[in-house]
Amino acid sequence: MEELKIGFYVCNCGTNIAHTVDVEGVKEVAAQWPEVAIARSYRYMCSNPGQEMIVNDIRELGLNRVVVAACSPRMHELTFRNACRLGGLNPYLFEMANIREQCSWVHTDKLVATEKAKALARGAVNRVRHHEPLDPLSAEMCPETLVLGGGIAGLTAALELALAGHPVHLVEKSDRLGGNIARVDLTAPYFYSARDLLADRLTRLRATPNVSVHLHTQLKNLSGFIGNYTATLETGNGDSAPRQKTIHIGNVIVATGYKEFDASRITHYGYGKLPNVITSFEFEQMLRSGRIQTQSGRPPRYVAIIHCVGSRNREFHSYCSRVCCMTALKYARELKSALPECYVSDIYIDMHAFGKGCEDFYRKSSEVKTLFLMYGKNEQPVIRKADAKDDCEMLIEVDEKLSGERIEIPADMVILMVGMEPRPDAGEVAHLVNISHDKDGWFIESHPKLDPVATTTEGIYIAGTCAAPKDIPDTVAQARAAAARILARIAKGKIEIDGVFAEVDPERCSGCRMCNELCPYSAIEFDAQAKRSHVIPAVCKACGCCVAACPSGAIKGRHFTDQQIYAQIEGVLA
Amino acid sequence: MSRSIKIDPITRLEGHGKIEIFLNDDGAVEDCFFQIPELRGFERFVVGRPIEELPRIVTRICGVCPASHHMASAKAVDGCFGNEVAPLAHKLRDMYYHAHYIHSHIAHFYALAAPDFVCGPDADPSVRNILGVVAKVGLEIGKQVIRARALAQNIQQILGGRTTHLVWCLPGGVSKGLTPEELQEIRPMVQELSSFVDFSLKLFRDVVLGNPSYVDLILHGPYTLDVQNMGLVDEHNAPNFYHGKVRVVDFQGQEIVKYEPAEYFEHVAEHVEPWTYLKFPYLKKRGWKGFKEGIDSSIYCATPLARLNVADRMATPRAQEAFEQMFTTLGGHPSKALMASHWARLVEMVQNAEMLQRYCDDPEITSEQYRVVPRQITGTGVGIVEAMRGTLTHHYTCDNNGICTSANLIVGTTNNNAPIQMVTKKVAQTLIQPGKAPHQGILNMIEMAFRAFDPCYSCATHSLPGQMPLEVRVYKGGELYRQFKR
Amino acid sequence: MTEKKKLQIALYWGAACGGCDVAVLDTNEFILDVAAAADIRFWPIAVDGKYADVEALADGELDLAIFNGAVRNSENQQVAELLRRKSKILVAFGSCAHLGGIPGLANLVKREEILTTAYLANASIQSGNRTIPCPETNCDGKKLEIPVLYKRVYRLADIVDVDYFVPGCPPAPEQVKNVLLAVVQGELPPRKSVIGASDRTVCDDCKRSKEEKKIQRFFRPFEIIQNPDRCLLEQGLLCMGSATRSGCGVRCPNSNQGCRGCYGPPPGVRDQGTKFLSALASIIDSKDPAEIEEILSHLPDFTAYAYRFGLPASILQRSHRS
Amino acid sequence: MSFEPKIVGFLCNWCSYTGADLAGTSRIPYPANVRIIRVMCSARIDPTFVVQALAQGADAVLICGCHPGDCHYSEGNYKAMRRFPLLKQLLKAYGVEDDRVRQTWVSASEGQRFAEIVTDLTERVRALGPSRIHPELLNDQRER
Repeated sequence: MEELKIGFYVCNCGTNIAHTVDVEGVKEVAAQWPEVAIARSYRYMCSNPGQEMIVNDIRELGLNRVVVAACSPRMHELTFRNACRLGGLNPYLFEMANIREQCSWVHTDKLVATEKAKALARGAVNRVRHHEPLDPLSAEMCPETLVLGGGIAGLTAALELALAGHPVHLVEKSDRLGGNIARVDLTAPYFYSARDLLADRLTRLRATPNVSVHLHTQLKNLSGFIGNYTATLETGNGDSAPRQKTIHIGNVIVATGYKEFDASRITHYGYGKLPNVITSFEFEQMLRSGRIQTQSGRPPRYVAIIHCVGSRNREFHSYCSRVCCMTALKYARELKSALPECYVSDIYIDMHAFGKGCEDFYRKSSEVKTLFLMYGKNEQPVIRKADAKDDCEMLIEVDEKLSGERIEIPADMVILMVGMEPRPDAGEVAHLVNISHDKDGWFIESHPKLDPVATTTEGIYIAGTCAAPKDIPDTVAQARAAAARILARIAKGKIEIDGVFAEVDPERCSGCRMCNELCPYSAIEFDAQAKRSHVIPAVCKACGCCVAACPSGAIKGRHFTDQQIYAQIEGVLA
Repeated sequence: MSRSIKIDPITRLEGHGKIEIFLNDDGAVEDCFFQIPELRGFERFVVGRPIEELPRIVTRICGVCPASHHMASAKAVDGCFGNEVAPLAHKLRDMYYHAHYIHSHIAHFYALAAPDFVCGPDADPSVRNILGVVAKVGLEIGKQVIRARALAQNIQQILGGRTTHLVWCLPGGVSKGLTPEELQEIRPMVQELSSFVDFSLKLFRDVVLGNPSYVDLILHGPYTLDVQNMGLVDEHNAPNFYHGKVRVVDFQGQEIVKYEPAEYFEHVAEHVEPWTYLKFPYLKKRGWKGFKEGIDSSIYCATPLARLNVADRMATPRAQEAFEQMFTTLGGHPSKALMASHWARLVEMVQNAEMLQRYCDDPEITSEQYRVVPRQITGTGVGIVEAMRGTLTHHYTCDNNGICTSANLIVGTTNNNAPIQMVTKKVAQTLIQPGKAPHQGILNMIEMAFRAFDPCYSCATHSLPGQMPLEVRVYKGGELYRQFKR
Repeated sequence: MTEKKKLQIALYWGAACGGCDVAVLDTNEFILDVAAAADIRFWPIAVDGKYADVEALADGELDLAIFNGAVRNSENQQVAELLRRKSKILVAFGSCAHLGGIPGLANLVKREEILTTAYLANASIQSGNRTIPCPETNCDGKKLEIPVLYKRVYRLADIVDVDYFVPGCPPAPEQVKNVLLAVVQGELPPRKSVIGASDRTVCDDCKRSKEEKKIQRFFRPFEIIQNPDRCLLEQGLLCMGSATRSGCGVRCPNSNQGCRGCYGPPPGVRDQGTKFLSALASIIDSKDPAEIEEILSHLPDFTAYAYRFGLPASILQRSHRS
Repeated sequence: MSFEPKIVGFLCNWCSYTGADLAGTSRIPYPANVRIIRVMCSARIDPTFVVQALAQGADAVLICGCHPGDCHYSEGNYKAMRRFPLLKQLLKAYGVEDDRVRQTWVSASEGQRFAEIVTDLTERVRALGPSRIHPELLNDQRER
């Protein structure tokens, strides 16, 4: 074992640290600790000269361990690891002591703060003695991709990948491709025909050789890790016994979409009881068939459109479904052009018209004769059957916000703008592909702002409305983004795996299988022949649960070893 | 001022035994103390443990008779669960216990007693041990002894899964049964053992009874005490080591009491002296009268001899023959000749061997009803078995969650603590006369007194070679002027 | 092995039960070879020889001293120190010397409680007794001494420097053979090693089937009839095999009883009890604090189980010799 | 001068350590008695760490992880949750007072809460005085 040469650096951080911690004092005491070859202080360790100081010392003094006492490692650990790398030292032979966020910024008494800073520094120095050089591993990347869901998102992503020349397995639960978009007539705000949008995708898809479409098919099992997944698909339309098939893939795009809110859950809208209360999707059907009429077959004279059915409501879903407002305006416009004599009233909470072209679309819609009525959240309008004397099917009572009056309006037809909600099987899917979902059931991205289509499981991506309600352009954008992420991975050929993970010492493992169930990523495999467990580094996220739980001390948590932590405990207490 | 003679260490169960002999100014024995200097506190630290764990804890009281503690404990625990026990379990436990007895008695007889008789009390100390015995009777027999003891251990291993510190007994039965295959393994061992027992008995007759001076030593000499006898008996007053009632008989053969285990504390109490950690049990109803002999003495022996003294007969035919022959030779039943305990052990072994054979032939023994799951916790239990070295009592109580709330143990050897005090003093007085200093012989004579009891603080002498280290230091005016040791 | 110069050996029995010596005896015929290869210079329970003789020896004159039993009183400590001085190699033999053993459970209570229970409180104590044995008594002018009972139980290593550790309660005879052979043939591993045991855990030698583990309910051994083929822990029965060095021959699980850890922690594990705790609690199948408490309520007295043989060896009870 | 306890805090990287950092960036003061050791997840905290800290002179130990349901590793904090009651049982048997070891959940946004927890713990342990495990072990052998 080579003799240790530790370089210790303490940062003033301007005055951020120096004003409460006697930085020089820390430096001097550290210089006395065994194996500390050099101890320095500097105004800003993270600045270029600060980093160069480390680089040079490594080169000139032959340091083989580096400790920086400064801000939080969450701030600059990577910065200094990089400095070590530049100096030719393995970045993991570095340790940081957090004497700013967790010391100088929260304490006022200089003596006390300095003592604590010394303790934290001693902990770091003790710990770094036991650090080991770690190098990233690499694994093969299988270029094939599994796409779950044959809606616009799935189709787009599949096409993107296939056109780039990589095999895609497109899995659709139902008997045909298209998903929800296949149920839509025209789209807001530009009145493109959804039918055309879809048709275009499907024809191009058929033209692409390396997409294999699996209808009536579901994912049954997924094992392995990024670049090396094995998926079991089950196909069966009910009338024949289901067939299972295993495929080898590198990545998965989850594009399982949404389901619309069940309007009958809001009883006072009378959906399912009053014949002419219909949902937006049923109205789309009428539009597609070109026949807008009531049950009795007469064209409606009064049509009311009610927004936020199941959305923005404490009883059902608190979130906004994002597409209903524009769709509602689209209906108003289509009604007016189909039945110019028809009175259309649009009953909304707020008009959400964000996004390209939507505000203009709103303005234009308000020009055609549409009566806009505003109701308050959780004060839904009430629909009742009209009496014989009234010359309409139903009457709707609304507490109108703008006028502040209780208004009663006639209606022959009521269109409920049902919101989006996660599919009932979202939970199962999440479990199958080992990702998580939020309280509403939408799949969670690895970072809501900076990493929207990735998930916490490497190689699993989410696109479209399975992650949250969104319109077609956003959905398509996400589908392409996910595809792009995967293409980049495939282009790299190999995948790099961080050197920090848990490893089982086969000489110590006794096959008790205590750890097997514990890993949230199923990174631990049991070899029944050898009677030993082992960790798949690429799947391991280094949480260390199995390390703490292994009763025979056979599992080592790289960079968080027992030895390192015990040394730190001793250090901070000494 | 009084001078003192120290014999230290003698040997031990819990720590060394130590004898302090105090002489008055004319050199006569003024007083004599036998001290046990260690205590481990089992009675306290089992409190708070789940009651079913106790049989697996108390075995560590003694590693030489762990099964005695395990069985007594198991029975006490059964009591805490309303004594709901699979009948087969009792048979299996008893079967195990007979094997345990044989292993222990063989070791004691050959490693401890035999040297005195086979080599002779006056033989050179350096050869007065098991190796000496082997040298005299031949290496072949020596190996046979080791083999026989190993067989007895194997039988326990097969039955209970372990020899030392078994973990076999659970409330309501035992944790594993005996398979037909295992039984087939055991059968030949049992046969071999019973012929070895016969051989041992013959050896004793030839070597010991064949030699008048030994017979004289047994019958006379200082090795007799006028104290009472205690032992466990079955419904026919035959010795039973695992199960039965405790019978107390005075040295003239009159039954003093015969009680159920649960009644033990009406009949036995323990006296405490400040100079030894070992307590002195006595017959409670008679009260503590000090270390006094006599027909009304409250002190009793619980030794192999005592067990046969309280028995009217043996439980098996060949043992019965041996029993009759022994007491005829001893000049009647009961006997006060402490040294006869060595013989009594052999008689007991005959019964052990015959009982083992009986169980082997019992068609039920390999059935699978070896445990029932108890349905209730009743909270108190007393378990009494005959440890090789005396009646062993475990008394537990537990709360309704089955957590131990108290434990009282009267360990086999403890019963004999008072008699040992007395015989030690007696021997010292006989041998240390005013004027002339004690001679070498005192060491062995005292040692032989001990061996008669095979006190459990000497049970560990069941390892080779069989001598206890003894030393006598004689002081005059505080000055050491002579010392003997070997 | 009789060719070599005879080994000079001493054996001593501290706060122990004698089972360790029986384990030596259980090597059967092998014991005769040992007797042939070694001079047993001190074995109070067996052979001629006394403290005085040991004191008379030159320091290091003994080749090997085997100490079994824990250190409970002043006498144990004196002899431990004496043997350490006189012997080249000192072996802590058996669970008590190695870890404190079952007598170490006494460390859960105060010495005073032990004395009170044994001499004043118990059911069969002579009524009205006020006497408790004490180190020094004066019996009308005669001074009588007995060793001082310490406040707590110590491992041998807490008292003196130990060269090797032989685990087990008692050590398995086969292992005893191996150890004695290693000594006689001078084939010992580096000092401070545990000898006569494996580096894996009991599970490695246990024949029972093992699956992924999730515990919904714990059972006390009397509550169910054990399945002889399946991992005891998976049946909800406490078994410490996974946190215990192997070498015993799986004695207890083979008797349908959970392992109690007498062989001590495997290499690299600092504290057998807390390590087992960590593993055991992790596989409890619940995410609800109340339910977890409920499941644990079927597991009374966990501490005395997790440290059945090693309380004095636990991190919180190791005496820090400086 | 009054007794100042030494407290070792084991904090998970994603929620609690970040929460502690937030207390810093928000300049929320708290007593300097706690020394924080970072682990990736509260599930990494082997109860042995806790007893080791106590044995090496810590007067108290604080364990913090993400709130149940929010674990970065989805379920790690549940493992910590399962171990804790058993650990408490064990420490009780050793006579370690209840207040000396605390496990609680601190999210990345709860800087204020973290400061309050440390303040409260420090005050309670000040009141308890130094942990007694240590001296007890030392002065016994010579005890007569």
